[in-house]
Amino acid sequence: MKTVFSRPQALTNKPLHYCPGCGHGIIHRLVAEVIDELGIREKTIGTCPVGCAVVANEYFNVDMQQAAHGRSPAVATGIKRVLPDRVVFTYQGDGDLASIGMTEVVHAAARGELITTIFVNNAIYGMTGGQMAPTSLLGQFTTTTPYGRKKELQGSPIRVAEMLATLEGAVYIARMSVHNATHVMRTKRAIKRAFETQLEGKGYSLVEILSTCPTNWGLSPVEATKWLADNMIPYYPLGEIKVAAAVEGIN
Amino acid sequence: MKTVFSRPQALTNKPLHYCPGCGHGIIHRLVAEVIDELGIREKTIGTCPVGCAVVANEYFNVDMQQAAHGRSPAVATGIKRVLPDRVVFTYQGDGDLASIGMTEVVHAAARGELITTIFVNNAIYGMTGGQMAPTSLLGQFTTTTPYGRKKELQGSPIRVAEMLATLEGAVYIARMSVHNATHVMRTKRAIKRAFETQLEGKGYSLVEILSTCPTNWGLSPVEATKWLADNMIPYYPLGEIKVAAAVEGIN
Amino acid sequence: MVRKKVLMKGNEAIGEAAIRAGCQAFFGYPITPQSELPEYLARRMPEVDMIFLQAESELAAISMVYGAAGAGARVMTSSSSPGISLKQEGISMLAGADLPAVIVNIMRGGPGIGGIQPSQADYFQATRGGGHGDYRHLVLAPASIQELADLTWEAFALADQYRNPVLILGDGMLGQMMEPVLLPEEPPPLVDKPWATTGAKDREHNEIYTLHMGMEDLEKHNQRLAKKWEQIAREQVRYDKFMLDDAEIVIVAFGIASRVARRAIRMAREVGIKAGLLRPISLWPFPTAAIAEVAKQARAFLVVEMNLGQMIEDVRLATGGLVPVELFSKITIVPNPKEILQSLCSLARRTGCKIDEAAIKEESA
Amino acid sequence: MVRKKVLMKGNEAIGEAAIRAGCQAFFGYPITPQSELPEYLARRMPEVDMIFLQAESELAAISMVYGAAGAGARVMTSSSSPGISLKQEGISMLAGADLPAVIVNIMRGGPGIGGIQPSQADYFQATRGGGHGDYRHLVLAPASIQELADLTWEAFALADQYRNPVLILGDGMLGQMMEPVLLPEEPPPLVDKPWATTGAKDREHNEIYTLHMGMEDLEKHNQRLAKKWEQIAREQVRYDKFMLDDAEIVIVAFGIASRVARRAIRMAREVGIKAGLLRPISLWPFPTAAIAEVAKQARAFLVVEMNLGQMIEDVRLATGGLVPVELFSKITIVPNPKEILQSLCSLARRTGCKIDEAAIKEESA
Amino acid sequence: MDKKREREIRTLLLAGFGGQGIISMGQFLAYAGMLEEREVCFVPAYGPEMRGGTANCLITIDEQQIDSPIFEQPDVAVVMNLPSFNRFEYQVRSKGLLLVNSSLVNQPVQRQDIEAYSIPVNELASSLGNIKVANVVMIGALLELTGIIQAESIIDSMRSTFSDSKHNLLALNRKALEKGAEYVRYLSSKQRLAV
Amino acid sequence: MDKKREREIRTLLLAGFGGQGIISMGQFLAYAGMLEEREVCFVPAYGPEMRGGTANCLITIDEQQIDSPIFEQPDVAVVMNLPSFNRFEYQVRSKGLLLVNSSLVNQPVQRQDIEAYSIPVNELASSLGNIKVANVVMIGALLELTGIIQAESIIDSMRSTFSDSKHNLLALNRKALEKGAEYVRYLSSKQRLAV
Amino acid sequence: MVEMIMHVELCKGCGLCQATCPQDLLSTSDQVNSKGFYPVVLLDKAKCTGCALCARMCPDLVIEIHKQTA
Amino acid sequence: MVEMIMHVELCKGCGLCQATCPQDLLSTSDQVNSKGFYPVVLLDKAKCTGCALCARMCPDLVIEIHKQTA
Ligand SMILES: Cc1ncc(C[n+]2csc(CCOP(=O)(O)OP(=O)(O)O)c2C)c(N)n1
Ligand SMILES: Cc1ncc(C[n+]2csc(CCOP(=O)(O)OP(=O)(O)O)c2C)c(N)n1
Ligand code: SF4
Ligand code: SF4
Ligand code: SF4
Ligand code: SF4
Ligand code: SF4
Ligand code: SF4
Ligand SMILES: [Mg+2]
Ligand SMILES: [Mg+2]
Repeated sequence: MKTVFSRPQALTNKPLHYCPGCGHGIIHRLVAEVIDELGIREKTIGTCPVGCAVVANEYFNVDMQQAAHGRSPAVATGIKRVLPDRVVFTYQGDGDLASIGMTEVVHAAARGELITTIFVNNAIYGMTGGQMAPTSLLGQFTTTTPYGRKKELQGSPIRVAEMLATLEGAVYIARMSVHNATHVMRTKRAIKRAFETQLEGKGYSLVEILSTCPTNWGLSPVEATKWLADNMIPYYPLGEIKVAAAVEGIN
Repeated sequence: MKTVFSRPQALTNKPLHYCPGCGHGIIHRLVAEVIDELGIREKTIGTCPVGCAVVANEYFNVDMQQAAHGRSPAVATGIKRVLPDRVVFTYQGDGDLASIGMTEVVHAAARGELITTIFVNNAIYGMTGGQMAPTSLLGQFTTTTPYGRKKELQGSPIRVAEMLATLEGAVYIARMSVHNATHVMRTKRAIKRAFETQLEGKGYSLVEILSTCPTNWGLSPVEATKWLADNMIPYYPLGEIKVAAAVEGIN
Repeated sequence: MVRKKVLMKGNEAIGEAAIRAGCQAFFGYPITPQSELPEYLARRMPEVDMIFLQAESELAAISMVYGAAGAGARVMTSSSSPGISLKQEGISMLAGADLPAVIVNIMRGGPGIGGIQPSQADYFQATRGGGHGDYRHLVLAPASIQELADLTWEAFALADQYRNPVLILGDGMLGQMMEPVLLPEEPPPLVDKPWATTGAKDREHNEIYTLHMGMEDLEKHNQRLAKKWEQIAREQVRYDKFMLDDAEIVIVAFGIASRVARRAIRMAREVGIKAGLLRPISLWPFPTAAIAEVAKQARAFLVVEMNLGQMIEDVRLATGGLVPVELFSKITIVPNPKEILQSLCSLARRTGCKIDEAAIKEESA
Repeated sequence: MVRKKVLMKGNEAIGEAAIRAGCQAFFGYPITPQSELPEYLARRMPEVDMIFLQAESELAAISMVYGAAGAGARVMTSSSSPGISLKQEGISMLAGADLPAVIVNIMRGGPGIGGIQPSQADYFQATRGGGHGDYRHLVLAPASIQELADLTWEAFALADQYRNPVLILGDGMLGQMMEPVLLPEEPPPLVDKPWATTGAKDREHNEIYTLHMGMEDLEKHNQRLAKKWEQIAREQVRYDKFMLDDAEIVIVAFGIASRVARRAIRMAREVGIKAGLLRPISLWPFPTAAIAEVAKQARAFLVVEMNLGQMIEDVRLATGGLVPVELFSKITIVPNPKEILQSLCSLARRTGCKIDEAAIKEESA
Repeated sequence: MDKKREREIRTLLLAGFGGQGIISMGQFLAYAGMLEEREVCFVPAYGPEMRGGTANCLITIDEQQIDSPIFEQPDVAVVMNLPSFNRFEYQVRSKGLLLVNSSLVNQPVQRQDIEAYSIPVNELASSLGNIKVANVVMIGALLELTGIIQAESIIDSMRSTFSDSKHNLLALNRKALEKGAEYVRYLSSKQRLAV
Repeated sequence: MDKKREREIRTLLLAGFGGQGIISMGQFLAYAGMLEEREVCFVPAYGPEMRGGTANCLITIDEQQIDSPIFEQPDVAVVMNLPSFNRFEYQVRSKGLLLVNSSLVNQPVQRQDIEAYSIPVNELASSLGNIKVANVVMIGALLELTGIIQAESIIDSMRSTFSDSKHNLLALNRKALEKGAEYVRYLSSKQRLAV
Repeated sequence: MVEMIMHVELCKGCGLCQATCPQDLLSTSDQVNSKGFYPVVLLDKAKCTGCALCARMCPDLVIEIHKQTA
Repeated sequence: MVEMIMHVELCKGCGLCQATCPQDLLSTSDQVNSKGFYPVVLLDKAKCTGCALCARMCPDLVIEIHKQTA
């Protein structure tokens, strides 16, 4: 018998608490699969965001630290600087990374910190019940944009990947999506490349992943994947946004 | 007698405390001249950074607020939102804006906040005695990079103008310099355009100004202008980095 | 029009009371268990042509408050414990710049991320100033939704009156629970703000600042602020008494804990214990004199708080060693009246207070 | 090799002592009057193959400390008052996650931007926890450069011993002044950190966390932490006595203020006043018992602090109303021995302490 | 109906899972109490455990000022699903009242010192053509058994809180209240009362 | 020289403007005191007022543990420029000592209750070929007048703190110390002592 | 031969697998699991190609797939 | 005719004006001002074109320039 698909080693057996159909579950699994495939489970340390994934420490079967809201890149920097031969990643939501934690991610990227960020962009604050995120789309209804997000009042959503790509220290920046199986597989390849970028000491790497929050979007999980494809992808183009020359050889 | 050049109305009579040859003095004057020329002295409100310009409230003859370190764009947002018909500007150093205050400037820009930022990039922390700024150049000696700034340790300097230009709400972004009289005049034109962008309600505007800190660079004022031209300009290209379509008509 | 009671959630009552107090702008960042407040205002502020803005962080929110307050607006922010920690530098700035603003802390359990259950563990932070430097701000601790609304309204008035930030301190349960409330109608009178940065038209330019370079300048500035705080301390002490007239044991408790304490006191009275409650409404200024007065007659104090014992220091400072002051502490669990009753019984026995042991037996039978 | 004294600036002595205490990483952000500390370490840490990193802010610095501490390193950060306010959420995180770390606050005047003159106005913040939730950390207050070095060294040992943050609290003058110092040589013994996140090799994965979802979980967690802090409070009280044996008036002062107080006491002795000094070295835990003991014999206390009166609360809590406790307060000015002497004289007269009025006359003649 | 117990009923606990209308059931009761000029207090359990999990809330309705908004042993517990039944059966105070949604709970009540009623509210609601009013059916039963609130006050509270577009639902809700009341009248005519 | 006063000298204030070597003058004194196994304490005035403005520092040298690192009325004040002279002339304690850099201060000392010396240290230093050692010349004068520290200890302190490349400057500094001492010896042979 | 193991107790009935299966082989059970969700079921084992697309979309690691090695 | 007013008390002697003047008309005084700086002086009034480049570079608003209207 050959195992085609099973629970990765880098996840614990704990059932996930995420809502039905939530993208976090898929993304957790992808990160764990990559860790398994690279054989780095025993030398990987991750950070949890404040957000729905705050208890990711219970799911990832690697050493984990919960960071204060938005500070994951700084926490990861602290870890990586004292343990330079370990693999360090941050797992962050769009509120965590693009709102309160913007300074930290920009500076980790600018420093070319040898860490990898998994950035889950679900265009909303999931954990706190559906408030606007910096990545919420224009017109999107959230509990803090009850009349729809308006450019004049709340400004336009931030394209994090493109913004960070302007920094020299950020050498691998990709935007992927988990709304269907094909893109799930692409996302996994990007995550792998990001970790490899770190393993080869090239610089900072980040994969932005468009993900669903069926609960706070008020949609069924299947509708949510469609909403993502129809609304998010046009504003957030997918692909490898930046592959610095140094990284091009990898993979 | 026609006055060719005299102290602008928008400056008080208080002598500036800046070190001999410091760029802050020139930039203060330019901002004041623009305020005078636009006839907006009585409806302009500015914010002081924490940095050498912390007491700019004593120099600008307009209403001023001292903001906490890095928070000027948020303070300015607070002012502008409650007084939408006033002209609001922030005056910030590179430590203030690009280090501790990165989140606030990115978000003010992303929101397209109708404020103008005068961003004084002197590649160093002036007030605190010459520590590294996020904009310090590779190889630059500062009190916290006594062996020279190294890419592997401290990362590469951040090009703030280019980074912010990726944001939709930022509609006028320029980088200028005050190392010689020609550029001083160009800088003034850019500052004026930035204020006009605000006056016409187009969006967020920012002028990054390369400036000197003779004291902490350990150079004479004249040497400092040369150092700026030789070292900073090659890394920080001058010009109007972004003029959104909406702004193109202006001036 | 007859004013009618409405049933409201605590967080929403704060929001509506703020609007009726003439709040012109709200800047905040979501956090459980107070997100209903920004959410409510996100809906309501545009309806009344006022500003609601979700800030990028608590640091930004408090700085927006600073800017708007400096520009003369009535302004508010809210958060819960970790978010309030992030606002400490900003609160110190507001206090140092004599700026009026209303800050709401709907506390949850800590330290760190902690949890989202109700707690009162930010008492020290609120009353001693978690930020740097000497500064004080009013701390108002409501115990019902009605009081939440009333004190929110008053907070705006007090902030303007003294040019000082005012903190509303509630816990997660107060934020989430619903009670009938009669909402305020008229805003507190507007006060002149000639110091505000509104544009230097027909006057000298105004400056809002907290830097005082010279040693003597800063000293003088601090002494002036100290005078203001002394005045507030004289004028704004608030507290409530319950069954204190003949009380041998005095419970001191605020907020939600005081509600449970009232219940425990009624139960205690049924078993012959003369218990009463002194409920501080202003935590700063603390009702020190009132407690000192009560201490003359009481045999013992029981401080009931949802933390490891913080307000107890203020009670001890007020009683000055006259009578034993004991602690009943839960940290992130709203205490149970029965447990408090047990503590009261034990304390009554140990301090020779009246107690009807027969009734207790009967009760537990 | 004979250990030799060197003349060092306070800020640099902290840096060198940290290196000798085996500090593996420093993360900080510049701020006057402590920037010489990061600057010193920027030079020295690379020489000893250790990490110096200038963080993008105080928030980032304390979070880097959290990460590195969680990964098992001996780690330090430093700042001055406004920057320490910004670290409050992070300090609460460290305490909640049982992480050892050393934090230095070289205080300046506040509130807000304030000034850069020395001050002791962050006493409340330091001892009560400016951050949210119940937590405690050791607060060590040196009064000389030698003690600055010694206590820095010890701070690392204590942080590891208790898995708790330790704060060194000094003022701007201590940071800037120079005195001879004998530097520590050997680092405190390394302790095992099986909980550290170093990679889950040959063991279960480790987790550093502060979220405790369930109400009971969080309560239990807090109770466990409380036990630890009670233990520290029992084991780590430090203070110094000066001319206390026959003292009728006891000055309580810490840090630089205590140095000036000593001088005032010598002057007071010359005019027949039996004055003495109790100098808390650990501000938390506070030497409550020692002060209570002294209070039995003293006629009056004078608390000398460079703030509006903060430590005085702890002194009053310790003396429990037994004797008058008065305040001598400067906020951002190091007090002058003569002024303190005047306060001592006045207090002595009012409390019927011995005083040689003739000598005073002579002195002022 | 025991008039003495009626006076004693101040505290109610409602529990079930999210989506069963537990919170709105509680809010209608509190609102109606307010309309009757009584003192009321409503406390939801909040937090992450709400997500897809159980929902419950506490209501106090009293003639005098309400002290503690929480209580450990409610006078009445209404349990709308099995986990709630398991969790709360033993919390009701002795001689208190337990209402069980027997459509989802098929276990017998063990306690002998309380009064318990099993009411198949899902089926009863379905019989009205809308399973969503199962919670209202339960309120109807509760009011009939305790008299704590007038049914009409519940309708008034709905009128005050429903948006205009939902006002046409008032008739259905009135029927649901009546259905619940009717069922317990039928029950009490036949069911053993375990007091 | 009055031996009694010598023993009484514990506290020194040095003042001038930035660039005159005020701070290093103070540090050499403190360092030398340490080498002589005395208790020493050095306090710089810091902050923005330093920028281009005045620089000053306080030094205490004592046989016993030093209490207060600051003091209001120094036993000795050394003023290197006019603003410092104006600011500090009246701070020196009665019967204390005031050393004035007469190269930059051309005002007469008003106080009669102190001992004052005017020393043209800039010219004296120039005569050695290096105006930068004006501060060291002043130390020389100070040591000669007070005996508070051995001149050789100052040289030792320089040896310990100078980088290797600057060790060749030690001879010049020794000469500067001697120059200052010589000048006050010459002065005291002729100048009125206003004690 | 494809062997599919369904950890039904983990299934939240989100339907993402179902929407993904190219063979349309997945359906929802009419029996709730212990968490109160209607878990997914494989309708026709024989038709399953073992492509694992369903598993890749599943956020809850419900689906495990093994193949008989030829 | 160009009239140049020098607010010498504001001058910090930084030399930026001097380095800028296309006519090389500016020099440093040998007398310190009250702040201790050696202020700038205009050497040859007649040659000054009033181009104001010096003033534009001056950080301290020392230089004021007026021109005789023709
Ligand atoms: C300092 C602080 N501020 C705010 C919060 C409240 N909070 C918790 S999660 C969150 C945002 C979560 O959104 P996101 O990062 O997008 O993650 P998601 O839940 O969507 O995965 C916020 C604001 C907090 N816990 N701490
Ligand atoms: C919260 C806080 N952190 C740090 C400081 C110390 N500080 C004052 S100014 C400054 C940086 C100034 O550099 P920059 O913004 O580049 O301005 P410049 O002085 O160069 O014009 C710093 C870190 C402070 N005052 N407050
Ligand atoms: S709230 Fe949204 S992001 Fe959070 S677990 Fe549920 S679906 Fe996922
Ligand atoms: S330190 Fe630098 S930036 Fe600050 S005033 Fe002096 S020259 Fe200007
Ligand atoms: S493995 Fe492929 S064919 Fe089989 S059920 Fe899953 S998606 Fe369908
Ligand atoms: S995707 Fe997973 S959780 Fe969702 S229905 Fe399918 S098996 Fe169940
Ligand atoms: S105005 Fe022009 S020509 Fe005249 S001095 Fe200035 S720079 Fe020279
Ligand atoms: S530029 Fe201004 S300050 Fe500098 S030397 Fe010329 S006049 Fe003086
Ligand atoms: Mg999100
Ligand atoms: Mg700078």
